[in-house]
Formats: sequence, structure tokens, C-alpha cells
Amino acid sequence: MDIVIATLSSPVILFFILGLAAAFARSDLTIPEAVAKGLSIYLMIAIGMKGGVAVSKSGFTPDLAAAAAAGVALSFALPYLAFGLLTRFGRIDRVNAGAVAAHYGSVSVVTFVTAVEILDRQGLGPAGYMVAVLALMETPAIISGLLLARRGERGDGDRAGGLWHEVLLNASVVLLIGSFVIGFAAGAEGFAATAPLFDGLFRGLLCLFLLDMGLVAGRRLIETRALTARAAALAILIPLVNGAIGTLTGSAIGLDTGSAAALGILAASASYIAVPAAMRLALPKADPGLSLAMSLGVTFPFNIIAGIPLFTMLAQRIG
Amino acid sequence: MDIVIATLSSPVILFFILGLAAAFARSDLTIPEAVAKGLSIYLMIAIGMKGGVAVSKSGFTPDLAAAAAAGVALSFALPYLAFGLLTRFGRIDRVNAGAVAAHYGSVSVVTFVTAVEILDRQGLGPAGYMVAVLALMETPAIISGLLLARRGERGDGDRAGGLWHEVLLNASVVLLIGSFVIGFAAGAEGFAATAPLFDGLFRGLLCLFLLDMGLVAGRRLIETRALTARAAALAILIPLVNGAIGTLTGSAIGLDTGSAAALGILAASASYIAVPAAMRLALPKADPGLSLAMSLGVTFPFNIIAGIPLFTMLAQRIG
Amino acid sequence: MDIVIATLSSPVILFFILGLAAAFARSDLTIPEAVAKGLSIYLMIAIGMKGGVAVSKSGFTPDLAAAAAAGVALSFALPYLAFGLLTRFGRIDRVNAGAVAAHYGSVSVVTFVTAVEILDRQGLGPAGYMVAVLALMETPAIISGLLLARRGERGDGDRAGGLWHEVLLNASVVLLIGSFVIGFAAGAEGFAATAPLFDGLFRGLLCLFLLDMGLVAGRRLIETRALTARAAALAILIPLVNGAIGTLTGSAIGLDTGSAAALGILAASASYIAVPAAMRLALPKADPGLSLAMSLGVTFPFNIIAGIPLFTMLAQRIG
Amino acid sequence: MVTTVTRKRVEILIDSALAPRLIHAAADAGIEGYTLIPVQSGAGRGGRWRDDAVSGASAKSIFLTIASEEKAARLVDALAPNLDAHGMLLTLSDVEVVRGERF
Amino acid sequence: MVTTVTRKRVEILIDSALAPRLIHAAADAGIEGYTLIPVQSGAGRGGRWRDDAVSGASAKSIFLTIASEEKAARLVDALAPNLDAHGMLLTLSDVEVVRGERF
Amino acid sequence: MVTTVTRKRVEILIDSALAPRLIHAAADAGIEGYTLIPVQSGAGRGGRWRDDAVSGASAKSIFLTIASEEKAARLVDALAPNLDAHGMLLTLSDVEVVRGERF
Ligand SMILES: Nc1ncnc2c1ncn2[C@@H]1O[C@H](COP(=O)(O)O)[C@@H](O)[C@H]1O
Ligand SMILES: Nc1ncnc2c1ncn2[C@@H]1O[C@H](COP(=O)(O)O)[C@@H](O)[C@H]1O
Ligand SMILES: Nc1ncnc2c1ncn2[C@@H]1O[C@H](COP(=O)(O)O)[C@@H](O)[C@H]1O
Ligand code: NA
Ligand code: NA
Ligand code: NA
Repeated sequence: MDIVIATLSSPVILFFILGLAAAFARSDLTIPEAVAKGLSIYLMIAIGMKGGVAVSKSGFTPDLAAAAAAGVALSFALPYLAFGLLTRFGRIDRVNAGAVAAHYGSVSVVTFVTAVEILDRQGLGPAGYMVAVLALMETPAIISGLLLARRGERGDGDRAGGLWHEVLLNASVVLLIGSFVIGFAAGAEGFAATAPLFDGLFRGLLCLFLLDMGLVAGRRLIETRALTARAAALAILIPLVNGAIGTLTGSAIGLDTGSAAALGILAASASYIAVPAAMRLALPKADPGLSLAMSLGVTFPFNIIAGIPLFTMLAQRIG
Repeated sequence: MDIVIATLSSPVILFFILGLAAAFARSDLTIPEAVAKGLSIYLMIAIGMKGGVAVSKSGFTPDLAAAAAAGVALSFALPYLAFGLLTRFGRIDRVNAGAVAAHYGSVSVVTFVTAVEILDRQGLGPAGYMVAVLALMETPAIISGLLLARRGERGDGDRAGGLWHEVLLNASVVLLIGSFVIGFAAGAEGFAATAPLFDGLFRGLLCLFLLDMGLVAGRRLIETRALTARAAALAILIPLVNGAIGTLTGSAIGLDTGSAAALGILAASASYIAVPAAMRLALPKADPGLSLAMSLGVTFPFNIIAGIPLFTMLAQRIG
Repeated sequence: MDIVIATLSSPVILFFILGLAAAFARSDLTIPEAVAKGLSIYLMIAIGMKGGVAVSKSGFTPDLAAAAAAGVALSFALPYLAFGLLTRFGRIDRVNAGAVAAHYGSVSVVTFVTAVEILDRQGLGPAGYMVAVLALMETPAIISGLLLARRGERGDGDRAGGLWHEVLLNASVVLLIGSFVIGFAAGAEGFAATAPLFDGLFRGLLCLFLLDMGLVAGRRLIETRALTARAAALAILIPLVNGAIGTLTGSAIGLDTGSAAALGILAASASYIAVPAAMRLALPKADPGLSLAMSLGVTFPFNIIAGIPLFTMLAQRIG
Repeated sequence: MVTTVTRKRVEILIDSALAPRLIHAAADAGIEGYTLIPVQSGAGRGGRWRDDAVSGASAKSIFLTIASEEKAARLVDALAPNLDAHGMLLTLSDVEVVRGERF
Repeated sequence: MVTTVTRKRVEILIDSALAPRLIHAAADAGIEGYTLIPVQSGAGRGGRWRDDAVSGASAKSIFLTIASEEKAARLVDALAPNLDAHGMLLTLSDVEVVRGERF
Repeated sequence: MVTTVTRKRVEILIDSALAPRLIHAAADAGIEGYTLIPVQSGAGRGGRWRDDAVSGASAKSIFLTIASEEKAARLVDALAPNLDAHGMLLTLSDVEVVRGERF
């Protein structure tokens, strides 16, 4: 239960709840877009560098390879499960179900970062290489989602070029991998001079970013017209299922408790950056309002408040 | 006199003067809007959290209750005095006088923050609960101002809903109260992890923000067409009167020197965020150019440069 | 050779290369404009204050006066040399050659800041007054460039007013000089309270800014239609010549190795902020695409990656 | 070319603080669709202004809507008395749209 | 007054994510010149939206181009079938320009 | 519907650095009121541009003014010779306004 208390009393989570509450109360509080985007760039660089520095210390271990392979496999496989639930239980058409499924196979950087923050305070800090796993899990789900959405249709060869480009070189992949490599090259010594920014301010800036995420998630939930009750239920059910699968996989391949929990949280989390952009290009007829209401409006708050402690406890039980 | 030297040699004040000078010299220097808004959000969160942490240590004391009651009473009462001066000496019509009076009953967050900064360096740091007083003083003046402006007119029942909402849930009230509560809940221990951001950077970021305030205040003064000589004189006279009343009230209810000075500075300061927005909604016929030229163009610089040392000295004399 | 390794393994430079690579790969990564502008304001204030603090310790020395005089002289003189190369070898018309020449006589703040960063790590930190030299070198080249572009034409007296104003009060001059003076007035003691921001975060924020500079420089290079092969060659040749002249001058007037290298780098660097804006006003018929492709697309990356180590080694040889 | 129909393009420069009220007024006139465009600075009889971000009170936006002539007229009639007091600037023009039934 | 000629002003509100595709479509119709204008928020049949910066997917922009009647018609014809599915809003109007040969 | 009159809507895309000069030119033509709208990016004969914030020199804005036909013509005449050299894009169209005497 410590993890529940730790989660709910962390300033990081309290700021998220403040944002949600302000949005529900229809306060006019907003974080300027440019600042929010700047914070999200900061978080990706900081976590990328820290991961790279950690791997420069630990070296490339078999664990790392196993976790990477598991992450990629999960990102490819999970959309198939989600697609089934979305079309059958959710009564969502094929194109939209494919688009939503891709979101759930992919990952949310901020959910991961928040989980690491909370795990760290519990002495369960996941391995540094989990950042690389995070980056690797961003895109395979997009392929699965497209295959599902286009099943039985001929491909749209002409447009594929732009899509692959978008998928492999989208901003968050470039930032995470780029700063991971820089952190790896610079090592602990090179990192030291930048640590006041990338380490010292990390927790405080995460508070600000989660305040914004609370506002954005809350407003999305209020203003959506696309979210049905069944879709909302799935936006909680899918992360529960995916998170359990991810945590069990992590344990099965022998990851430490913190890393297994982190893999579970990655599996449970849903993308709201890389995938929506890719889907807008690849499936312009899918309604972005539906997938964002689910991933950002429901799943993100669920994971931040309930998912993180849940999968941590699961990892502790089976670990 | 120490306080005068401390004020004028503080980098915080020097950056404000740099901003004013650049505006008067018509330099093209500008701080991007998004950055300025981000800084102002930062300042409110930082000061809110620090106040909450302080109260979590000291507990709810009778002093706190007395200061809160005095603050609310001042915010309600001061507009009546200002309204008299504005209509009689200032020759300003009822609607505009009511709008301006509301600005002077309410408070300026940055003036308060700058005062705390300077008082701290003098060993006169005001009590942590003064942040709560600041938040409480933001809105009562709006009611008084509206009553004054609409005296003898029937209310505009239809629109009142939106207004109350704006008044009670405006961004600065939500941020100040929200982060006060989070600071209170987190306590010194929970705050520690965010201290490099909310404490370490505070003074430096205040320099940047005051540079922007200098630019904005200076430009407003240059470009205004609404400011008459009488209005400009009142923009110095009203804060002098209000500040003296506030400081004396603080002393009378038994606050320590620093807190009494802070109450004086709150009374002397004029809103340029919450109130202008509320007045635009409630009294759309009032000229926002007049109240902003007075509060932002004249009163704000006056308080930063002269008001803070003045009311501090007054509190020291009578303390 | 240490300096080459130090340059290429510094996270600051690695982030620049990441930005360049992302731009060349046509990734959609972008830093929001407001954040980039905020960072550039931060850098100028931080370096200005640090320079002022340093001079407040060392006092005004003959070295300072010599360096200042040399800087102004170089800024006036170097455009004449560049103009010759541009018109003869580059086959560029008089107006465009004058505009480009002004860029090369003036300086790039970020090139200077990056150089200081790298020199510092080598124990070769230049003197604090070099910041003042930087500020002084920004504008004289504009005069030379205009004289060259308008040679044989009658002046455009009417418009000169706006131009002089722009030149002497442009944002970067105001920020550099203003914060230099504030740093000088505040001294080490006054600076201490702002040091967590202006000193502690410096290196980390410089990484972020150079990431953006890499993106901007790379995109400019890709998207330009104005850059001929000859112009590109000159964008490397001119900084080589100017940098050698600057370093030799620095040595000749007796500056220490680090300061001589810094003067060389200032001479080699080309403006992409103050001068383009001034040229747009003074020579609206000059193509801003050409001068920015040269200064930002070619010369800036060249100096960051090759120029800094090169002129440092030169200063060490002759020092 | 696909067939197009003529609709009214209504462009209203307004204080951002008053935008929610304008959105209400438009809805009352039957106009649900609109787009808000940011504005940098300007000048008029009240002197120059620019959005200083410090006091959001001076920010302005452009409210842009495409509507049928009838709805546009209803909106303009509702706003006309307050245009000046509220510092709004309203212009109307004709535009062609594809599938006009949605406006 | 200098002589002016009439050209088409085509204004298309589009999801920023789809803008590169629209730029391609315009180039296919012979239109190389365009300007993108940022947009703050809006509402339509799909409810309200605002750019939250967190998920760039909801940002929109206005694509503005001045083109000859012929090129504009070609672009409109190419886009018409997808206007609704892609959530675009397209308007056309006449404007006068100086030296129209470049459009 | 309230009565409206026809005025000219003048829209000029211009380098932000040159905007102060355009504001002067407009004032010389008797036009005091205008609004500046930010612009994101674009393309033309000079290739693509976007505002990189690093070198403000590539930022552009839209200068929008509503003016009487006469004042608009005076402004267009004054600008016409330099439109190309200064990289400006100018369009004119008719709009209806309420209370046109202020323009
Ligand atoms: N009548 C309209 N006038 C102006 N903008 C509109 C209108 N209808 C829709 N929009 C804009 O187009 C976006 C998408 O519209 P819709 O596809 O109807 O949801 C909205 O969010 C608005 O920004
Ligand atoms: N036909 C057009 N329609 C809209 N904007 C244009 C057009 N042509 C040029 N522009 C804009 O004007 C800028 C300068 O154009 P140019 O002088 O042709 O390079 C471009 O970057 C675009 O933003
Ligand atoms: N003729 C005009 N054309 C375009 N915008 C205008 C015009 N007149 C006023 N404005 C805009 O409307 C705002 C308010 O105008 P005013 O009420 O005249 O001060 C100004 O700050 C401008 O942004
Ligand atoms: Na997932
Ligand atoms: Na007050
Ligand atoms: Na130079």
C-alpha cells in the first residue's frame, strides 16, 4: 500500500489532480502551448540522457536485449488484442478501431516518466535501458494498427513514403534516441555539467508538465463528443489487460521488480503524440477525437493515478 | 535607509529599470508572450507552494486568521475610498471609476513577490500565510467596484454567472490556492525534491520577469492615450493612501513588521491580471486602456521602486 | 588536439550535431519559437552578467581598453576585405555583397558563448571583458556594409533615423550591455542569489539552444535557393581569414591565449540576428536569403565544429 | 469545377476576454461553427495595442465564421449596437464554398 | 491607381498534420506559393477543439493561397471529394492583385 | 439588417522587420487603423521560409486594414513600385462594414 500513498501524496500527482480539477471546474487556467511543448522536449531529453548515462555505466547486458525484444513484441502484438475488444465490445468500425488499437500498442512518455519518478522514491528505480525500450515501443504498434485498419484493402503505396518518414523520424523518437546516444557518449562525467538542468529541475518541471496534462486531459474529456460509454470502459479495460501482460512478461524474462513494473506501465500506456500524428496521415478518415478522448482523456489519468501503483504491486507480488 | 539601498541595488529591481529604460528608448526588445506567461505561472506556483510549506510548519495561528480577515476587509473597503478620489479629484465617470477602483482594491502578485524578496534580504521576511492573504484579496474588490459602477442601475442578472465563474476560478486564484494546498500537503519534505526549481531559480527568474514587466509598463505608459495628468497623479496618491492604511491595519492587528509591511504593499498594489479580465466581461463599456495605464503604467513601477521601501520603513517605525 | 576532442565530445556540440542531423533527415522536430527566443534572451543575459561580475572583480584594465579598440576596429575593417572577396570571387552584386559583408564584420553571440564554454573546460577561459568586446563588435560593421553597398549613391537620409535606432538599441545590444552593467553593479555577492539560474543551468540550456540552432541551420541549408557554390565556399573562406586576423590581432595587443582565441572567433563569426534585421531596413533590396544561408547555414556550423578548435590552436601556437 | 454556393464570411476582431460572449451570441444566431485566429498587435482610435501576456486584458483575436446570409444578418443585427462600446471591428464579405448546406 | 487584376483567394482550414499533404496537392495543381497562418481554437460539428500542444494532432492551420481562377479550380476539384473526411473547410473569393502574372 | 457600406480590405504579407515602415506608409496614406496577424511559414518564388525565431529576419506578418477606396488606392499606389523588391504580397477586396465613416 506504500506505493498508493506515495503516488497520491507526490506533488507530481497532486499537480496533475489540480489540473484535472481546474479543467472540470472550467477555470480559464492554461499553460501556453509553447511552454508545454518546451517542457515535453525537456522531459524527453532529460530522460533520454539519464538512460544513456546509466547504460554507459552498466554496459549492454542480456537483460537489456531481452527487455528490448519484449518491448518490440508487445508493441506489435497488443494492438491485435485491443482491436478485438474495440470492434466487438466497443462496436467501433474497422478504421477507427485500427487507429485506436495503434495508440494502445504504443506508449506514453509522460506516463513512463511519472512512473519512474514514483518507483525511484520507493527504491524500485527501473534500469536505465528502459528508456531505450520506451523509444523502441513507440512505433511498431503503428504498423499493426494500419494492417488491422486496412485488412482486405489494397495498400496506399503512394502515400506510404511520407508515413514511414513520419513514423521513424518523428520528434519524440529523434529526441529520445538522440539524447540517449549523447548521454551514452558523454557518460556520467560529461553529464555532470548539464545535471543542474536535466537532473536537478526534473521533478519540479514534471510537476508543471503534469499540471498541464491535467488541464488538457480534463478539457478533452469535457469537450469530446466522440466518447461513448463503451469506449470509455475500454479505455480502462485495455490498459488493465495490457499492463498485466506487460508486467508478467517483464517478470517472465527475468527483469528486476522496478523494470518489470515499468514494462507493465509502458504496455498499459497509450500514445497521444506520435501515433495520433501518424494516424492523421495514414488514416485521415479515422476520427482523431475518439482516439484522443480515450488515450488522453481516460487512459492517461487512469494510469497516472491507478495504473502506476497497480502494476507496481503486481510486479512486487510476482517478482 | 538600508531598505532603499537594498531595493535599488537588487538585481531584481535593476532588471526592472533596464526594462523601463529600454521601453522608453523604444528599443525593440521583447520577451515572447508565451515565456512571460510561463514565468508568471511559475511565480504563482512557487510562491503558493512556499507559503503552504511555511503554514504546514507553523500551523493555523490566530495571526493567520486576523491577517486573512483584515485582507478581505481591505479589499472590500479600499475601492470606496478610491472611487471617491477618482470621481471627484480625477473627474472620471462612474463606470470607469468603478472599474479603476476595483483594480486598486485588488492586488498585484508580482509586487508582492518582489516585496517578499526584498524583505527577506533584510531579515524581515513576512509570514508564510501572507500568500493566502494575497489570494483572498484578489477578488472582493471586484464586487465593490461593480456595486460602485452600477450604483442606481438594475443588475445584469443574465451575465452574472459567467462573471462569478471568472472571478472565483480565474487562473491566478486557482494557481495560488492550488499550490498553497499542495505545498501544505507535501510539507518541507515533499517540497525538497522540487526545491531546485521552485526555490533555487526563484530570484533569477524573478529578474527575467521584472525585465518584462519593465518593458510592458514602459510601453503602456508611452502608448496610452487614456491617461490624463489627474489620473496619473491618482495612480500615485491612491497607493500611498492604501498602503499606509494597510500597513497601519497590519500593525494594529499585531502582525510582525515584515507581515505588516507586506499587508501595506498588498493594499497599495493594483491588479493588472484578474481584475482587468473581470471588468472587460462585467463592464465592457469601461475603457481598459485607462485602468491598465494607471495600474500597470504608473502604480506598478511606483510600488516596485518607491512603495516597497516606503511601507517597510513605515512598518518599522510603528512596529 | 585536446581541443578537437574536447569540442567534439562536448554534449553542447553533440546536441548541435543532433539538430543538424535531424534537419538533414527532414525530421519534424522543432523547438517552439517562443522557447528558442526565450533561450537566446537567457544566454545573452547570463553571459552579460557573468562578464560584468568578472570586470567588477578585475577592474578596468589596459587590456580591456586594447581589446575593445581592437574589436571595434576589426568590426569596421573586416567588411572591406569580405566585400572584395564577395564581389570578385563570389560574383555577387554590390548591394548584396555589402549586406553580406556587414554580417561577417559583426559577430554571433552563440558562437562566442559556445567558444567560451569550450575554452573554459580547457582552462583557457577568456577574460570577462570579452563580453563587452562582443557587444561593441555587433554594430560598426553595419556602417561599413552600408557604405560599401551604397558607394557612389546618395544617402537615404530620410530613413536613416529608424536605422540608427535599430542599430544602437536592438535587443541584443540592450540585453548584453544592460546585463553587463547590472552584473558589474551587483558584483559577485549580488550575483550569487541568481547564480542557480544564470550559472548553474547555463551549460544545459546551451545544449537545448544548440539543438535548435542545428535544426535551424540545417533547414536553412536544405531549403535555400540563394546559395551558389561560390557563396558557400566564401562562407568558409571568409571566417578562416577573419578568424586568423582576429587571433593574430589579439596576440599582438598582448591578450592572454583564451582571450586572443575568443577575439579570433568573434572575428570569424557572422551575425544572424542584429545585422539581418538592420539590413532588411536599410537595404530592403538585398536578398536576406543569401546572407542567412551563408552566415547561419554554413559559417555558423563551420565555426562551431571547426573554427573554435582551429583558432584556439592558432592562439596557443603564437601565444 | 465542382459546384459552389455563396455564403457570408464574417470576420470580427474582438478582445480575447470577450470572445466567449461572442461565441454565445453567434450560437444564439444559429451559428455553431467558428474559428479563432490569434492577432499580434494593431492600432485604432484607441492608440496602439499589443498583447503583453502580462495582463491578458489587452489580447485580441479574430473570430471567423462562414454562415448563410440569414444567420450572418441575425448575428450582425445582434452585435451592431455594441460594436463600438465593446471595441469590435466587424466585416462581411461573400465567399464561395463547396457543399454549403452545412453553414 | 495602378492597374490590378482579379485572382482567387483560396483559404483552407486544415489539421496541421495534413498540411504537408495539402502543399503537395497544391503543387500538383500548379500552385507553388502559399502562406500558413496559425489558428487558436474553434468549433464545428465535431465539437470544440483547441491546440493543446501536448498532442500536436489537434492543431489546425489556415492555408492561404492566391492563384489564378484556373489553378484554383484545379485545386478545389482535387480536394472536393475529401473535404469532409479530412475535416477541411475551404472558401474561395475574388481579390485584386498588382502584377497578377506571378499567380 | 442594419445598413452596411462597402470598404476595401487590404491584406499585405510583409517581412516583420519592415512592418514599422509599412505602418508609416499607411499613415501617410491617411490610414491609422490596422491589425497585424502572425504567420507561420510559407513558400514562394524565393523558396520556403519559416519563422525560426533565431534570426527574426525571416519572420513575416499579415498587415490587415479596412479603409475607404480612396485611402486604399493611395496606399497601393505608394507601395506598388516596391512590392517585389521588398517581397510583399498585396491583395485588395471589398467588404461590408457597419458604420463605415470611421474608415
Ligand atoms: N462555419 C464555420 N465557420 C468557420 N469555421 C468553421 C465553421 N465550421 C467549422 N469550422 C472550423 O472547422 C473545424 C472543423 O469543423 P467540423 O468538421 O465541423 O468539426 C472547426 O473546429 C472550426 O475551427
Ligand atoms: N500565391 C501565393 N499565395 C499566398 N502566399 C504567397 C503566394 N506567393 C507567395 N506567397 C507568400 O509570400 C512569400 C514571399 O513570396 P516570394 O516573394 O514569391 O518568395 C512566400 O514565402 C509566401 O509566404
Ligand atoms: N481600419 C482598421 N483596419 C484594421 N484594423 C483596425 C482598423 N481600425 C481599428 N482596427 C483594429 O481594431 C482595434 C481597435 O480599434 P479602435 O477601437 O479604433 O481603437 C485596433 O487596435 C486595431 O487592431
Ligand atoms: Na501501450
Ligand atoms: Na490594493
Ligand atoms: Na565577425
